[in-house]
Amino acid sequence: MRNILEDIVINHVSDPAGLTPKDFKNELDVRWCAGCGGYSILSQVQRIMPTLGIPKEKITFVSGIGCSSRFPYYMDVYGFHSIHGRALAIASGLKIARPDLSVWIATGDGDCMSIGGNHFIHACRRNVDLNILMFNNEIYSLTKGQYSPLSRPGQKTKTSPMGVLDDPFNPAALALGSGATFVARGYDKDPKMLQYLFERAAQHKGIAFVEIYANCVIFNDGAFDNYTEKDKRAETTVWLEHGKPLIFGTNNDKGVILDGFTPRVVSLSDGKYSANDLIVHNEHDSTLAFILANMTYNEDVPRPIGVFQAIARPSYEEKVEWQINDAITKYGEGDLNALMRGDEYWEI
Amino acid sequence: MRNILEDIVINHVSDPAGLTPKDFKNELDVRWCAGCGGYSILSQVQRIMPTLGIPKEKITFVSGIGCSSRFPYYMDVYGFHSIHGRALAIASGLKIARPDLSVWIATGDGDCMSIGGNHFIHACRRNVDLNILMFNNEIYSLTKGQYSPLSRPGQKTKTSPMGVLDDPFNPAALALGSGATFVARGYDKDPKMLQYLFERAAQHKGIAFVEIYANCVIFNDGAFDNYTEKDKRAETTVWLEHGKPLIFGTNNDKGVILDGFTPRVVSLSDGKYSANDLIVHNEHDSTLAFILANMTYNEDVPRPIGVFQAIARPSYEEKVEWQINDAITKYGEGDLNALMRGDEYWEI
Amino acid sequence: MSKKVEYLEQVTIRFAGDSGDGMQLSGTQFSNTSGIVGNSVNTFPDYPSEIRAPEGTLYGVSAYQIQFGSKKVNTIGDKLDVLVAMNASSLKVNLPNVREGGIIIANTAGFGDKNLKLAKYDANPLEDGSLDKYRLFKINISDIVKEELADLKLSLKYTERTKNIFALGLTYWLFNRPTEPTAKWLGEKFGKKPEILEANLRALKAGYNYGLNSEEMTTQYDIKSANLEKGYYRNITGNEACALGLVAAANKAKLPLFLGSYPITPATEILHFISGYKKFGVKVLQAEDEIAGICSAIGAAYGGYLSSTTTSGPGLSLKVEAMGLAVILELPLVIIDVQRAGPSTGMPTKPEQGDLFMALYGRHGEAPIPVIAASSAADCFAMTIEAARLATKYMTPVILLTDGYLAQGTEPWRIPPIEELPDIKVEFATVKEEFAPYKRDAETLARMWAVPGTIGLEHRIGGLEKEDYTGLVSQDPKNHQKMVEIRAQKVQNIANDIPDAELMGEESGDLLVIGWGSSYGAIKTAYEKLTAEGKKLSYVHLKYLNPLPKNLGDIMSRFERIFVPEINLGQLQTVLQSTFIRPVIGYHKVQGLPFKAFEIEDQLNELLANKGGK
Amino acid sequence: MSKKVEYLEQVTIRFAGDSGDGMQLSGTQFSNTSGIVGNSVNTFPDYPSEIRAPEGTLYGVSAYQIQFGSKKVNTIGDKLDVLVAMNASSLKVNLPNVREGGIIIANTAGFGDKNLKLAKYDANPLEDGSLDKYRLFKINISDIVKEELADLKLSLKYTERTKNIFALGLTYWLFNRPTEPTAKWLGEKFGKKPEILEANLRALKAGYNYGLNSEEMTTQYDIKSANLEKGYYRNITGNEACALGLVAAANKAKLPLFLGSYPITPATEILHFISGYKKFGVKVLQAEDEIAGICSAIGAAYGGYLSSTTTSGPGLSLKVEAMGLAVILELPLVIIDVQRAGPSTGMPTKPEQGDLFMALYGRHGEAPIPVIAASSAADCFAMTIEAARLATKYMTPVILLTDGYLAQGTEPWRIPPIEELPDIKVEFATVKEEFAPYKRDAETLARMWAVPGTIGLEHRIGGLEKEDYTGLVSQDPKNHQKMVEIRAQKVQNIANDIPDAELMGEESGDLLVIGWGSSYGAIKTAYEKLTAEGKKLSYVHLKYLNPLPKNLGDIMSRFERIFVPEINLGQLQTVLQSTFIRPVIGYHKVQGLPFKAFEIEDQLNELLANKGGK
Ligand SMILES: Cc1ncc(C[n+]2csc(CCOP(=O)(O)OP(=O)(O)O)c2C)c(N)n1
Ligand SMILES: Cc1ncc(C[n+]2csc(CCOP(=O)(O)OP(=O)(O)O)c2C)c(N)n1
Ligand code: SF4
Ligand code: SF4
Ligand SMILES: [Mg+2]
Ligand SMILES: [Mg+2]
Repeated sequence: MRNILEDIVINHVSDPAGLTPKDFKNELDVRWCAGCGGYSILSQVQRIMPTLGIPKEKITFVSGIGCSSRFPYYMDVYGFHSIHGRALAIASGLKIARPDLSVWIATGDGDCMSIGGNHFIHACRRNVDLNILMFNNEIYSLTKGQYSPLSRPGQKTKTSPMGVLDDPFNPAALALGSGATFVARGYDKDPKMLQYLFERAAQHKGIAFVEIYANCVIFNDGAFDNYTEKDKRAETTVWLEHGKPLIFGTNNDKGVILDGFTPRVVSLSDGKYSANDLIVHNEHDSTLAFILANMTYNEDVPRPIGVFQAIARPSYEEKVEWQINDAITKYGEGDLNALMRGDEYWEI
Repeated sequence: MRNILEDIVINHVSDPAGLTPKDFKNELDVRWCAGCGGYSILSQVQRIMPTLGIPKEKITFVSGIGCSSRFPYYMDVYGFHSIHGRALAIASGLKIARPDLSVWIATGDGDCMSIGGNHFIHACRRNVDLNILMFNNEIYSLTKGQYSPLSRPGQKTKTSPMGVLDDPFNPAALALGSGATFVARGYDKDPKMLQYLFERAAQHKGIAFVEIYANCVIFNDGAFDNYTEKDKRAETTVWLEHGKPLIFGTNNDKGVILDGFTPRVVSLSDGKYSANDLIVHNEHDSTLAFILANMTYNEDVPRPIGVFQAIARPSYEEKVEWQINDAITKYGEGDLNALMRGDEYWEI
Repeated sequence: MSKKVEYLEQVTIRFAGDSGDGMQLSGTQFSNTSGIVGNSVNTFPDYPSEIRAPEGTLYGVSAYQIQFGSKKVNTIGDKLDVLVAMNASSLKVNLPNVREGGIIIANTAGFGDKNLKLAKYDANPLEDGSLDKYRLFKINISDIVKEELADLKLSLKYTERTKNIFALGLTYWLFNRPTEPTAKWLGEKFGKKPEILEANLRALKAGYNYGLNSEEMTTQYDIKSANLEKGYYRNITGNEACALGLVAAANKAKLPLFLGSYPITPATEILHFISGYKKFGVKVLQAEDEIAGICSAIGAAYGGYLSSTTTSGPGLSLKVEAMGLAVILELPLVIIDVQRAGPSTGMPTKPEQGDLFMALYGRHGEAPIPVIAASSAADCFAMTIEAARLATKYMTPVILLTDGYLAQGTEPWRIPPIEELPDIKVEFATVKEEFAPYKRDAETLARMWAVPGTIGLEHRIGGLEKEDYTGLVSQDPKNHQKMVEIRAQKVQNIANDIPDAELMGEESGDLLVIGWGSSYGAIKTAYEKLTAEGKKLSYVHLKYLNPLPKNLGDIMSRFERIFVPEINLGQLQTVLQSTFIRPVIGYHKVQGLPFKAFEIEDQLNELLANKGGK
Repeated sequence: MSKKVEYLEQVTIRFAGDSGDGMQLSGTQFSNTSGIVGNSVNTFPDYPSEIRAPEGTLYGVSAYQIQFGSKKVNTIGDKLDVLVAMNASSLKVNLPNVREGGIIIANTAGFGDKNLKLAKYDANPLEDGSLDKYRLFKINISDIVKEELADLKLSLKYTERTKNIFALGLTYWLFNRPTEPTAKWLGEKFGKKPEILEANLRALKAGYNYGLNSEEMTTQYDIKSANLEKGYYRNITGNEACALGLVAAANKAKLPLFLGSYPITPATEILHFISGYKKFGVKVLQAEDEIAGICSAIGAAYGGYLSSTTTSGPGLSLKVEAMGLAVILELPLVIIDVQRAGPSTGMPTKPEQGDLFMALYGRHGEAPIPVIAASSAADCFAMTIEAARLATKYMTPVILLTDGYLAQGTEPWRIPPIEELPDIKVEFATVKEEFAPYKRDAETLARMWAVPGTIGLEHRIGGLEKEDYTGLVSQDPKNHQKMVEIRAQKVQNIANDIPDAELMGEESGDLLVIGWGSSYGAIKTAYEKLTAEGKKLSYVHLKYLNPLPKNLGDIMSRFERIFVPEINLGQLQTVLQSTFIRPVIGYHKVQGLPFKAFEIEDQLNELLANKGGK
């Protein structure tokens, strides 16, 4: 590139060594409600940032509109609070233009899956190297409590006084159906888990989609308690670990087997089944990922948490650069004079 | 309803008996190019219409913009040629308002999956009772040949002179990931098959998505020849039939088995495998549907054609009516005076 | 103890406290009771933009302002006669608006060290003499209610919560209003929780009695009932009025109602209300976005519904393409835009009049749409019905502009008997008469509305230019010119069907004020004040922006100077200048706030003083 | 045989035939050759809107029109001097535009019974005397080429295909132009297929010789070369000029280029061209829709690119919300809108000037955007660079309006040496100077452009209203007013940075014509004709619509009457009326067609004749 960006992009890069979580906090008051799930997500992001080895000035957070989309204001890196639903479209342009940046998206279930749905599926399909943190609170919070495309059937909200009629998206299934390469789920109440998932997302080349159950204390309090409360989650969720069988339960005494294509819970304590019978998680198997994703609204099986899928595919912005380099290799660097003259010109 | 629509909607209905395909043609010249895949689709739609037992005036075709979206002009029923990408949003409103209508959508791969992607996934999720005929020619034709989200990687088009970089959607997978209840695929060159699929779509209550490989002779000629030409298709495709094993081949001598979650082709003639080893199609199994959908861009296995999935779930507009009826049963029919007075009023 | 009673014409009171202090409830009850005693009332709730701001902070203050009076009150009042301040932050934020000599009722329990610090006070303003210009009443409301409710088995936290009811009771005494309506309302609300009901009733009473018995509070005020038309009344917000207007219009048109919408501040409540009208058979689609909102509504309109979509600025911007479709389809559609401060996300909870240009001009190609605007919360009802009437009669989308101020503000509304509402006559095409999709009514130029399901009328419509009458796709140059002109003329024809602009004041003269939308209240108040002072000026308030009333040009021609105050940089001003080709003086306050009457008054006084200097 | 040679100043010729007849090729070659011989040229291809209409039909006619002359030619010509008609339908469609006495070269092989029927002719017009008003040359081109190529091993179908080259050769003779440039071009194109090359060369020669030897064709015409500036020339369409303009602007600004776009007629070709510029390092995203197109461009602008998005009406409507975001973010962005006939889908392949209102006013809130317009195909290049210059200098989105006529029409373009192009100076913020996201340049009011990746400048921006300087979110009323005014002022400041409007003709007087956009050619032609006739009038062509040139008001004030012809219902007219508060006479042709010079001429003559009757 013979352009003035070069200097900023290539020649001046800070040393990420020695960064601490504090370096990612700024002086603004965080204006989420006390008890909002957002706080935990923010802390975990700030905690892992220094571990990524990325110079601070290379990190950019893009968001849409919603409580969750206020996120960039609270990070002391580059931040872009855009318009409702468009974070992924903006971030795609940014990342394609600037592959040197680490681009993160903070978005909500409404922002990402309702108005932003089209950009979401296309970003997944293209595999742009973006890290999406979707704060799922199963509600539109900023606008004070309407149902979202992830709200539960029957849920009573300001726009569904007699209960929601819509069936919700299954976000993991939608991401997989759209071609996403990395798909994961976590929740606000487990900081270590979130740190792990965020690091994995950061390491993944290509689109990384992390759905995070985030409690909204005001408009949908307790929506995820059944899965996230310390005293319940061992029985109601199963942690997905690559190469490991699906075991869960307070005493690790239950597992998930596949009966045909249907997952079923079995007891590991009555001698009938052992760990060998269980589904063994494989992050590289798209079909398995879909089976696991489909466990989501199935009350007979535990809810899967962790990385559903992580497969390798070249990322979009990488291919864009390759094609440009190819063109230059094949045809030589562009000559503006020649381009302007075109194929047929004459002199007067 | 005490409204003036009632008369039209309920009291005056024509007798569908005796309708013929001719009744669905009008006097307009069909202005597609000679050889366009659209012609076959149009004929098959006109052929099955009389068989559905639906009064002619109850049928409406809605479309977006594209060559394919010209479809409604050629049908002698109600027709709505709207704007690019919005057919499903318009049709959803129409169907929710007017559940008595049979609403069909004619759309293209660009109209439906590019600009219309968000409406597509949400219509699937909601399960509105719409019949979507997506003419997939893997190209934007009306605008003269740019790649679409279904174009193949490497394909050279006016906007991809060095080849398409995007990975395409897998339409069946996207529909399944979005929660569609009926998902099928067919192609222009097999009229009987299309008739069957269109009838199935019409019978399905809820969203019915039919992807149709439709040859564009001008901008992407022969894109599907490998799967649709009479002399090739027996070897390159497999017909999905509920309860039947996946057998294909000119001599019906090949089958598809599942190796783990990976489909593989086996020979049925060397004695190693028999029909009993093969995947047996089950339209009601969502996981199987996804496995089959994922065979789409896999060159090692035949391309599945037919109904991937057909499962029952109440349709959206039905639930809307139920909820209204519930409200009336519970609270009595609305009294406008009372509503206007509200909870607190006074007299002066 | 005997007390003085003073009669006042109008009073502005503001209940202010922390978000959790229940100020909205005190305000609403005070407003309702004032309506019941026959006052004219105008109110506005003022929430923090954060969902739940931290307790005691400046940005966490929540307030409710009411102006009430014995003659028509058109605004919430510029300056406060009474401020109820439940904590230090609420005093800090609102003090600048209290008039000199005004009453401040302060809950001393909200002025502890922590509160003072959060409010960024160095010293306690209740003690340091800084409020000497006001009549200050310091009451430890928290302590009083704690004591009063001590014997009830309620948590301290709950007991504390009744302090808003105490404050309400106190203001009831102060302005001599009955406690019964609120007592009755509490009874209905807490009927099933007797302890809580008891607590609230006692707090109400305690507040009232505090006033009665206080040594300091020597004067009670009374505001005579206004001379209002007979009938049933209620308080209504602009948003609820729009919602009711849609249902009423559907009823009058004998059509089912459809709303396709996507939540957005400050329009969301229309969607909330209509979602609650299930038993009226209303169908609502909370769509995936604004585009789907309007498109689904177009689909329903095609299907024969009275169809509508509601939104605010950013959403209106997204609906642009589909609005153009509705124009060329010539289908009826009510589009309600509740304006907020822009551009872009701007200041979502703040009102503005910034969308007029976009409503008039914001579509590609020649795509004229009638635009009307409501001038008060209650007027939203009438103008919604008017939008529906015009849409169905002229087969066109119609934009109704309201704004965040009207949407959330309330005023008492005389509930019109349904028979009084304008008739909306809709007829669908049938085979009985000769049919063509773009056959037009000779007078209105409206095309026929033929809905799917009508035997024998199968036809195709779409967004491509079409031949008049047949509706067939056409690229014929002459036909295009004809269609462009017909669509423009059709909208212009509406000028024959709307009321003349109403001129208040002199028939002709020096200065004419022209306003539109929510600034009606402020301009009217200023106008009345100045004319009462004998100043010469006239006033026209526009409810129809496209087309403009037929007599407007004539009226304008009779005045030397035209003054147009707007909450934008001069959008109506520009329209009037281009339409009537004469200079118009603009006043442009763009601060996310409605006009105050005194601001208009000041401007007018200045103009009147500088007659020559135009 | 000796022939007469006549010298002409300018000639309009149209090659017309079936879609498959290769008329676009004949037209392009004729146009290039005319450029090479030094004529001034203006051309327009005219395709059917169907992709491939059935053979021989009226709606399947494809044509290419060229006006060429010895002085600057500004339009494609109103009336045809020469029509080449390859079949009956092409005669039928184009005959109304042939001037009396004009030449018609008809391929008789295209007038068989089937052709006549498809063209809806009852009798053969070549035989029934109906063309007596014209100079008709009937030639069985198909037969001639068949004969000429009989010895080549080519299919009959291919042989037939060369008839467009024969026709081209014939017109070369008729207008005395060399066949060599086309022969050379054929050589490059078919170098690897000698049989085909031979066939085409022979057809070219045969056509030329036919003229040379024909007994009927007694006159040859010659058009002297125009007095053109020295330099390299080429023919260019508006769309290609925009594409080149973007690349050139990026080069001058030393920035990488990004285009985020979605295909739409008639803007798609800009995307096509730029997609082909890979070796220039240009990054293109063919987005999922127009919203993603502009949003991705905003993302790239944030990242420090010269960023752009291209579209036409329906797409512009979809970009509205994001344009408002770009306004409040104050990021540079070039938005090119290639206007087409609306509203809604309208007539996609037909030009119109219907998007001016939307470009100026089509956003919610106060969201001012500079708007400029190109006046010819070649001017698209300069105006694209100008858009980029203003966008980066003022940190603002800029809308460039072109239209379907400019986009597809060609004219010869003197290729400017890169050094001649205007400099575009961009500097990114660095830690070296004090930084704040909304710190502004005192003169331009542009904020600093700080891109991610810059050490130490981490900051946040967004669509909420923000405090000036710090960029922190702010709901402060005064600040909002300030920001609204700054954003407006910043755009107004551009008036100081653009050329004065250029007045052609009298300095003052009775009649001033003001035009904008693609109607330049037609107005200029009419203006020149009338002034040459000694009529008194003046002409200003606007390339800057917002802000308007500073001297425009002054110019206008010197004329009694202002006349504004537009391909819309009077959008610039409205703007001028509201800005300068004086009446403007409009002329509104909205037919999906550009103006013809004679239409403007007629209007002007009428105005000049009715001086009193204004
Ligand atoms: C174009 C547009 N439409 C609607 C809105 C209003 N709006 C803001 S945020 C939001 C939904 C937020 O839901 P979600 O993304 O789940 O975020 P949360 O507040 O729950 O974190 C809506 C509807 C808007 N700002 N812009
Ligand atoms: C808002 C908008 N954007 C873009 C276009 C231009 N456009 C018309 S059809 C089309 C794509 C058509 O592709 P597809 O849906 O696959 O239909 P096909 O012509 O291939 O049948 C595009 C980009 C438009 N008409 N409106
Ligand atoms: S409303 Fe809900 S999501 Fe928003 S900040 Fe409060 S708790 Fe969090
Ligand atoms: S361009 Fe292609 S899709 Fe369009 S009508 Fe012709 S063959 Fe069919
Ligand atoms: Mg949410
Ligand atoms: Mg297509």
